[in-house]
Amino acid sequence: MIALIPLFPLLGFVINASLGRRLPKAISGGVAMAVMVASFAVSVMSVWDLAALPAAERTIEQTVYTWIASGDFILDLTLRLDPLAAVMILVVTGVGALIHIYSTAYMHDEVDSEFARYFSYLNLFAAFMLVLVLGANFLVLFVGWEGVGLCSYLLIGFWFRKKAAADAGKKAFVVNRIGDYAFVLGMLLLLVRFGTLDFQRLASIVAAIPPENGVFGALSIATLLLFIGATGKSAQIPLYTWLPDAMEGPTPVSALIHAATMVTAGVYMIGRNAVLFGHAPETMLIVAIVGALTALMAGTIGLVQNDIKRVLAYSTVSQLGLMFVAMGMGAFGAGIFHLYTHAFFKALLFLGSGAVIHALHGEQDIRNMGGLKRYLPVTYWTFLIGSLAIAGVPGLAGFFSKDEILYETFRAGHWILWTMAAITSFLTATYMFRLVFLTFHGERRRDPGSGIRDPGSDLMPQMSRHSGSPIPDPGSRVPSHDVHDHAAHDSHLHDAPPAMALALIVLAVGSAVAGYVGVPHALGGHNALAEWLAPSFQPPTTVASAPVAGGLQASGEEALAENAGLELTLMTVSSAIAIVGIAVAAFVWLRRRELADALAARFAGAYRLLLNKYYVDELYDATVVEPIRLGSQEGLWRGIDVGVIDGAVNGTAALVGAGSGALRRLQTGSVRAYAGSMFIGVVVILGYYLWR
Amino acid sequence: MPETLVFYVLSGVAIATSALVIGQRNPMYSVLLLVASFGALAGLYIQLDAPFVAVAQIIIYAGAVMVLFLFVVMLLNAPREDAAEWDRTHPLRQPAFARFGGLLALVLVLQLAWALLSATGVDAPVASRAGSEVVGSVRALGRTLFTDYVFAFEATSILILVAMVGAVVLARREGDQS
Amino acid sequence: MIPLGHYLIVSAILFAIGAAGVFLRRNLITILLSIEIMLNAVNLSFVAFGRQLGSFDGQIITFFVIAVAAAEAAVGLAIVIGLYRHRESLNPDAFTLLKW
Amino acid sequence: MLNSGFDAVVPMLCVTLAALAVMGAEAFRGKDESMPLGGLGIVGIIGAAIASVLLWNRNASSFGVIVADNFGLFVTLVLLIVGVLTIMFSSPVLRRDGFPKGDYYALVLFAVTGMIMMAVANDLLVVFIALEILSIAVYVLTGIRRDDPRATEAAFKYFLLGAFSSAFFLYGIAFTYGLAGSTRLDRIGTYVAAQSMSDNPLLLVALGLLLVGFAFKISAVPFHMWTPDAYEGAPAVVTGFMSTGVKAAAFAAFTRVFLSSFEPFSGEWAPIVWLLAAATMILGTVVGVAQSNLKRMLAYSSIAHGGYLLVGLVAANQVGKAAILFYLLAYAVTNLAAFGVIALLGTKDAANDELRDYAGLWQTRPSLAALMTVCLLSLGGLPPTAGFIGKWYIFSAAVSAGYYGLAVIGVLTSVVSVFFYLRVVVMMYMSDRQAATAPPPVPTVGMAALVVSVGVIFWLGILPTPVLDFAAESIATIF
Amino acid sequence: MLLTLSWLLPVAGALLLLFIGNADGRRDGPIRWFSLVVTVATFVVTLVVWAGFDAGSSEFQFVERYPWIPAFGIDYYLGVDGISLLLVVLTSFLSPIALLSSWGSIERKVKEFSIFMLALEAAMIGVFLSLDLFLFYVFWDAMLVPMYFLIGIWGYDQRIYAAIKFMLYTMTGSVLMLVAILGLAYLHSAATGTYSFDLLKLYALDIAPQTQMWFFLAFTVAFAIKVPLFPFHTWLQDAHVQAPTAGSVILAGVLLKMGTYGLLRFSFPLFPEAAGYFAPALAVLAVIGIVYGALVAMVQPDMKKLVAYSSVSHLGFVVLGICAMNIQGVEGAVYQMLAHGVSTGGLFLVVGMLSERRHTRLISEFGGLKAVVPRLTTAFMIITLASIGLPGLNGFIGEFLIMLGAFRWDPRFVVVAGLGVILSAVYMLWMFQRVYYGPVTHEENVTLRDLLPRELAAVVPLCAMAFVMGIFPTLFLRPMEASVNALVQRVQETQTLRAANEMQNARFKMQTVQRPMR
Repeated sequence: MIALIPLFPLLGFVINASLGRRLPKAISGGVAMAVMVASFAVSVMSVWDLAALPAAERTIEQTVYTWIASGDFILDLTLRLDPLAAVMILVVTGVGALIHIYSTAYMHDEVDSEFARYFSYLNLFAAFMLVLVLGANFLVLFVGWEGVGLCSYLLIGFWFRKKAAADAGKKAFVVNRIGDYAFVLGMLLLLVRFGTLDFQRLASIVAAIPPENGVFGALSIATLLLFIGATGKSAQIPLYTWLPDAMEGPTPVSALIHAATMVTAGVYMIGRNAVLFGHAPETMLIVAIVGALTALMAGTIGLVQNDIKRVLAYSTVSQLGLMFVAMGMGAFGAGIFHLYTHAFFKALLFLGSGAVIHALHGEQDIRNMGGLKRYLPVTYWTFLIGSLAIAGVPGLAGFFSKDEILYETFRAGHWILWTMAAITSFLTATYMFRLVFLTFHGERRRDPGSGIRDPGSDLMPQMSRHSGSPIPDPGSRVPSHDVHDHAAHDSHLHDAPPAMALALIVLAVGSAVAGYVGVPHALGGHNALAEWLAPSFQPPTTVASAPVAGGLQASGEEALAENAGLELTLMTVSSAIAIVGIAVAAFVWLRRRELADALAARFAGAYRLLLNKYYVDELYDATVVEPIRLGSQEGLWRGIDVGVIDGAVNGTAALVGAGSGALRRLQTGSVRAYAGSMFIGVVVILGYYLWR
Repeated sequence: MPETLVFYVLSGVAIATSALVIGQRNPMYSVLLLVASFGALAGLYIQLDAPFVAVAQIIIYAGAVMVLFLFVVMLLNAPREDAAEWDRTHPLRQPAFARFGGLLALVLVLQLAWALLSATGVDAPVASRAGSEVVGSVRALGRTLFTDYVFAFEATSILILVAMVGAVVLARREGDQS
Repeated sequence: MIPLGHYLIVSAILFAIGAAGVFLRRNLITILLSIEIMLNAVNLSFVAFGRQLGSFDGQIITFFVIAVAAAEAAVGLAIVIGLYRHRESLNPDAFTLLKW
Repeated sequence: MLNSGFDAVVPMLCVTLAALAVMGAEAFRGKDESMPLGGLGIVGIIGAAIASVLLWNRNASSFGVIVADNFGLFVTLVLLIVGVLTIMFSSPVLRRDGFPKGDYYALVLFAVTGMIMMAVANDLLVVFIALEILSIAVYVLTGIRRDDPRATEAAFKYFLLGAFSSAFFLYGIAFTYGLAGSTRLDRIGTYVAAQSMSDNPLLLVALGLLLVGFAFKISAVPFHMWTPDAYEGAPAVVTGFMSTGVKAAAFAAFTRVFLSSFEPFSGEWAPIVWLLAAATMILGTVVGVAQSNLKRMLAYSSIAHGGYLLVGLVAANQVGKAAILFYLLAYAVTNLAAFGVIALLGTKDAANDELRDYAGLWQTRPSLAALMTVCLLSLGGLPPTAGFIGKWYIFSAAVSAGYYGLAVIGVLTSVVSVFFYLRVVVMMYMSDRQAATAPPPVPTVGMAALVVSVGVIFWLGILPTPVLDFAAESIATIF
Repeated sequence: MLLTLSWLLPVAGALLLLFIGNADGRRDGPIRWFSLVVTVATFVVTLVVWAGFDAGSSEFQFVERYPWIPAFGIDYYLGVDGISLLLVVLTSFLSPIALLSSWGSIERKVKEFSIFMLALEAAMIGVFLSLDLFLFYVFWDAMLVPMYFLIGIWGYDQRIYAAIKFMLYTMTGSVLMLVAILGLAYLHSAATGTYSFDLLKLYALDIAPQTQMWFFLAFTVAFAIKVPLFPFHTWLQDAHVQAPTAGSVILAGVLLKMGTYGLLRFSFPLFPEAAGYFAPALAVLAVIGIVYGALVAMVQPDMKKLVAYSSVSHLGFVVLGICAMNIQGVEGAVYQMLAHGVSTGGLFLVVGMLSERRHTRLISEFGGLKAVVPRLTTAFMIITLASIGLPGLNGFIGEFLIMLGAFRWDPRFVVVAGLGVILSAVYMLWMFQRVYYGPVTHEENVTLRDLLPRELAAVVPLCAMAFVMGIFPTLFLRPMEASVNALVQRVQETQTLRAANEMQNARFKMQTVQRPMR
C-alpha cells in the first residue's frame, strides 16, 4: 500500500523519461500532475489508516524486498509510515502536487522535449523524497537522500546551456557529497556499534543505554557525523553555500526542492532519530548553536540582497537554522512543526516570486520592480499573506511554530540562543517586508538605478537564460523569459495564469491556517501536532516511559500549569518583534527610501560584507578548492605521477638502455681485445681456485 | 750431472727462442726461431725417452708445418709490422695493451708455478715408476695407438679431411668455384 | 733425474709465452705461431706426464695434438690469405668491420 | 651391423658417409649438372636418426671412448634435427648466393659428425678432436662467402679465438691426464671421487682450464666476445647452424664432463658457473637491447640463452639435466627458425638483416612475419610456446636446487630480452615500410622448414609431456 | 566440458578466422558478424554455467581435470566457484560489447583484430577458470600478447610506447610470480615428494612464515601491477589512452580485475600469515590510491586519462575490501569488481564513441553536447552516476559493503577512503558538465550524430546492467556468498600474525555485534 506512494511518481518519471520527448505538453504535464495527485490521495488514505490505529502502535510497515544480503549484514528495503513520516508525505505530495500544477503554466514556454524532461525530473524527485521520508532504515533513507540530491542537481542545471546554472548544479551536488561522506561514516559507525540501521531498533537499543552526558562517545560522534550530513542537505554552516546558487534553477524547483521539501530532509533526519540525538547532548548543543548561527547569518545577508529569489533563499537558510535550533533544544515537535508550516509559506513565497518573474519576463532584481501591486493583485495578496506568516504575525502559521521554538529555547535556559533566534525573527520580518515593499509598493522602477550591483550573483538582469549559445539547436528556441524592453510591457503586465493562481491561493490558505494544528495549550489549544508526532520521537513500545530529553514536556499537565504564563509572555514578545520588524521595514523602505541608501553609505564596510555574503564562497575557493586543484595538477599529476613514479619506471628503462650502450662499447672489434678478455677470465678463474 | 745440464740448456734454448719468436718483428725470423725452439723441445722429448715423438716433432712440425708457414710468409711477402699508416693511429697500438698482455702472461706463469710447486708428487723424478723399460719401444707404442686409440685415430682422419676441404674452400681463387 | 715439476714449469713458461704472443704481436702469422707455441708447451706436459705415469698415452696424445695443430695451421693460414686478399695487411687490428 | 662392437658409432658413421658421398658426387658431377646433394645429406641424417632411435636404451659403447647412452642419443637427435633444418634452409640460400654446394654440404655434415662425436664421447681426447672437427668445419662455413670481407673477418676472429681457447682446453686435458692417468671420463670420475675437495691445486687448475674451454664454445661471458662478430659476419643460415648445433654439442660434453666426472667437485665449480651464468644472462640481454642489426641482436640473445642453459647446469640435479636437454631442443628449433627467416629475407647483394629492413613486413609477407613473431615470442619465453616450457623447466630446476637468486636474475633478464624481441615485432607490425623493394619470394623448402619448426614450437609449448618424459628418461640412464 | 567450451570457443573462432583469406578486406562484414556470434555464444555458455551453478556450496564446480604434464603434477584443471563464476560471466558479457563498439572504429585489418580479440577473451576466461597454478600462469601470460597487439596496432599515436610499456611492466611482475609458483611447487615436492601445481593441494601446504613473506610479495607485486595498486599504476593511463576503444573496454572491464582476483584467489589464501602481516600496508597503498587517483583524475584534460585514473581510485576500494578479509569486505570487493567492469567499461565505451566522432579526447574540445546528442548524453549520465556510486546503481553496493567491511576491520582506512566518494563526484561531474553542459563552443560539434542503433545495442546492456546490479544486488551476492565465506574462513583461521595486528590497533576498533545486522 504505502509502497505505492513513491511508486506513482516513479511511474510518471519512467513515462516522461522514456517517451516524453514525443508527447505534447498537455499529456506529459498531465501525466506528471496525475501521478502526484494519485500519490497524494494514497498518502491521505494511508495516513487515515494510520490515524485509525491506537497511538502506541501507530506504524504501518511494508518490506518490499531484501535489498542487500552479505553475510551477517542483511538489509531489507522497508518502508514505514509513522506519524512523523505521515506529516512529511502529506507535505511532500500535497505541496508537490500544487507545484506540479503551477509548473505546467510556468514552464509552458519550453519545447516539448524539455518540458517532458523537466517533469520527469520533478516526478523522480518526488519519488526519491518519498522514499527518504518513508525509509525505515538509514540505508533506504540514504537512497532517497542521494536521489533528491541528484534531482536537485539535474533541476538546478535544467537550463544547462547557461554556465551559471550548470556550475550551481555541480556545486550543489558536490557540497552535498561532502555532507554525505560524513553521513555514511555516521551510518557505518552506528551499524558497527549497534548492529543495525533500522530506526526503531536503533532507538530501542540506544534507549537502553544512558545518555552520553559530558562524554563525547561513539554515539555523539555518530550523531555529529549525521548532523554534518544534515548541514549539507539542509544548507547549514559550513555547507550552506550551495543553496543561494541553487536559485539558478526554475522557480518552481526552488519552491519545491529548495524551500519546502528537500532542504528540510536534514531536520527530518534528526527528528527521525530523536532518541539517538537525545542521548547525545553534546551533539545536540552543537546542532543548536550551528542552527542559531546559521539563522542569524543568513538573516543578515538576506537583509541586503537585491535578487528576489536570493532573499528568499537566505530566508530559507535562516528558517532552517531556526528548525535546527529547535532540534538542538530537543524540541523535535516544534522543529517539525516549523518545518511543516514553513513548507507552506516558503513554497508560497517562492511561487509568488516566480509569478513576479514570470510577469516581468525574467527580471529578478527587486531594484527594478516596485508598484507591482496593482498589476498583479493575486500575486500580491498571496505574497503578502506568506510574508506575514513567515514574519510570525499572530494568527498565521509561522506565528505558532516559530513561537514554539522560541519558547522551547528559552525554557531550556539557553537565553543566548533565544536572543539570537529572536533577532533572527526580527530580521526575518524586516527583510521579508523590505522585499514586499520594494517589489509591490512604491512606484514602478525601470532601470537598475544607483543601487550597488550584486557582484556575487550571476543573475545580472540582462543575462538571458539562453545566452552564450551561438548556434540554434532544437532545445534553444528563445522563450519569452528573456529580458525585453519593460516599457513595451508594463502597461499590460499579466497576473499569474489560472494554474499558477490556483497553487498560490491554495498555499496562501495553507499558510494562513496550517498553524492551527499546533495551537499551544497556553492559547487553549491542545497542540494536536505535537501529540500526533510524539510516538515518533520515542523508542518504540515505550511511549509510556520517560519522555526523551525535552521531548514534549509541554504536554504534561503539571508542566503546562507553570509554563503557561511564561509561554504567553514570550508569545507577546515575539509578536512584538514581528510587528516592529515590519514597522521598521515599512519606515525605511516605504516612507524614506533614501534612508536605506544613507545607511548603506554610512556603514559601507558592513554593507559590502553582507552584500558579498561574508565572502564565504571566496574564502572556500581560496582555502579549499584552488589549493586542491592546483596541488593535484602541478604537485600530484605533473610532479609525482609523471615526474617521480613514471619517471622511475622510464628511468629504469633508460638505465638499461644506457648500460647497453656502455657495455656494447667493450666489443671494440679488435680480436686482441677479445683474447684479452678471455685471458682475464682464465687468470681470474685460476686465481679464484688458487687464492681461495 | 750431465742430463741435468742438458735439461737446463735445452729448456733454456726452447724458452729463449720462443721468447724471441714473439719478440720479433719480422715473421720470417719468427718462423725460423720457432723451428729452433721445436728442435730444443725435441731434445727434451728424447731426454724423456720419447724418441718417436721427437722424430715426429722434427719431421712433421719443423719439417711440414713450419714450411707451410714459410710458404705463406713468402707468398704474402708479409710486410714488417706497423708499416701501414692507419697502424700508428690505431688506439691499440700504444704498448700499454701489449704490456697488459705480458702482465697477464706473467700472472699465469706464477699461478701455474705456484700450483705445481704446491702440488704433491711433482717433485718426484720422472720415470720413477715401474714399466719404464718398455717406454720408448715403437712397436708397443704402435700397438697401443691402433688398439686403444683407433677411434681417435679415425676421427683425426676426418679432422684432417675437413681441414683440407676447408683450406681448399677458403684459399681457392675467386671465380673458379665448383 | 730431473723432477717432473721442472718439465711442467718449462711447459708452463712456454705456454705463457705463447699466450703473451697473441697480445704482443700485431702480425697474424706471428700470432698463429704463438698458438703453435702454446700447443707445443702442452705437448711437453703430455710427454712428461706420460713418462711419469709410465704409459704411452702421453706420447700418443702428442701425435694427435700435432695433427690438430697441423690442421689448424692449414685452415688458419687459408683464412689469413683470404684476409690479405681483402685488405693488404696482416695486422689483426686492421680488421674491425664487425664491432659493437 | 648393430649389436657388433661398433654400433655406438653408427649414427655419426651415417652422417660421415653422407658427407663423403656428397663430396664424391660433387667431384664427379658434370659442369652444369645439378644433383640433390642436400637430399643426399638428409638421407644420411635420417639414417643416423633411425640408428640412434634403435640404439635407444641400449647404452651401447664402442672402443670404450664412445658411449651411445640415452643422454648422448637425445642430443644426437637434436643435432640431427638441426642438421636437417639447416640443410633445408640452406638449399635456397646456396642457389641464391652461389656457394660451392658440395663443399658446403660436406662441411655441414662433417660438423654434424663432430657435434655428435662430442655428444657421445667418453674420452677427453675424443672430445677435443670432435671439438676441433666441428670448430674447423664451422670456421670455414663462417667464412664461406669469400667475397665478403665481413665474413672473412668473422671467420678469422672465430678461428683465432677458437684456437686460443682450445689451447687452454688442451692444457686442462693435459693436467687431468697427468693426475688421473687417463683421459677416459669414467676413470677420471673414479679418480676425482677419491680426491678430497681442495688440497689438490693441480686438479683445480685442470678444472678451471676445462671450464674455460667449454665456456668459450658456449660463449659464456667473458669468453663470449667472438660470438656477436662471428654471428653477424657469417651467412644467416650458418649462424643459425652454429648458434644451435655448436652450443648443443658443447653443452652435451660440458654436462657430461662436469656432471659425471667432476660431479664430486660440484662444490668447487658451481660458484664459478653461477657467476658465469649470471654474467652471461645479464650481459647477453642488456647489450642485446642496443643492437640494430637483427643477426647481432639474436647473437646476443643466444649468448643469453647460453646463460639460461648454464643455470640448468648449476642446479646440477636431475631436473636440471633434463631441463638442459629440453631447453636445447626448444632453443635449437626456435633459434634456427628465426635465423631461417632472416636467411630467406636476404638477397644475393643485400643481407636485409638490419632492423629497419623488417618495417612493415606484415603488409608484404604476412606469413613470414607471423612465423617470425612466433619464434621471437618463443625466444622471449611466452606461453604457449616451447621457449616458455623450456624456461619454466630451467628455472624450476634452479628453484628446486635453491638457487632463487639465479632464477630471479633469469626471469628479469628474460623480461629485458622480451623488449628487444618486441622491437622486431614492432618493426614488422606497427611501423610502415620505407624500403620500396618488396622482399624476395619465399621458396617452398624454406617455408616448409619454417612451418615445421613453428609447428614443433607450438607442440612443445602445448603438449610437452612426451618430450619431457623423453628427456627425463635420457638422463635417467647415466649420472 | 562447459568450462573448456567457454574458453575453447573463442580460440576455435580465432583459428577459423586465421584461415579465412581477407587480404583486401572484402570479407570484413562477415568476419565481424562471425566473431560477434562467437562471443555471444560464449556468453550463452557462461550463462548456462551460471544456471547450473549451485550457490549453496563453496566447492569448485564444473571441475574438469586431466593430467597434462604428469611428471610435475601439472593438470589441466578447471573449475568455478562463486567468485570466478561472476568474473567469467562479466568477461563474456563485455566481449561482444567491445567487439560491437569496434565496428565503427576499426577499418583496417579487421580479421586480425577479431582474432586478437577472441584470443584475448579466451585467455582471460582461462585465467579465471584455471585451478592449476601452471595453467593459470600460462593463461596469465598468454593474455599479454593479444592485448599488446591490440594496443600496438590499432591504438592511437603513442601506441607503441604504451604497448611495450604495458607488456614489459606487467611481465616484470608476473615473472617474479613465476619464481614463487615454482618455489611453491618445490615446497610441495619437499613436503610430499611429488611436485604439484594444484591450487587446492597448495592451500593445504603449510609454509614457514619467512618463506610466506617472500612468496606473498612475489605474487602480490604481480597482482598489484595488474590492479594497479598505487605506485605501480603508471602503465595504466598510457595503455588506456592509447588502446582502441574495444581494448580500453576490455582492459578496464576485465584485465584489471585479474589482479584483484589474483589477490583473492592466490595471495591471501595461499599465504595467510604473510597476508595478515602485509594487509595493513596494502590497505594503506590502496587508500592512498583511492584519494590520489581521484585527485589526479580531477585535473586530467584528457577524458580517457581521467577515466583511467578513476580506475586507480575505484580499484583501490577493491583492494581495501580484500585487505579487510571479512565477509562484507570481500563480497564488496568482488561486487565492486563487477560493478567497475560494467561502469568503467561503459565509460570507455561512451568516451570512445565521443572521441571517434571528433577524433579528439580533450575535454576542452567539447561542451554543450547535451543539446546535440541527447541519447549519448543520457547513457553517459547513467554510467557516470553508476561510477560515482549513486545508491540504486551498481557502484554503491560494492563501495558500501567494502566500507562496511573495512570499517569493521579498521575505521581509519574508511575515514580516508571515504574522501574518494566525494572526489569521484567532483571529477566525474566536472567532466560531464564540461562536455555536455554549457553552450556548444565548437562548430564541429554542432553536426555530431547521436547514437546509432549499433552503438545503442552496445550501450544499453551496460546501462541496464548498472540498474540491475544496483537494485537487485542479491542476484550476484548470493552465488558468491558460500565461496567468500569459505575463503574468509580459510584465511582467518590460519592467521596467527593477524592477532598481533589486532592488538596493535585494538583501541581504534569497536567490538562488533554477532547477531545478524538487520
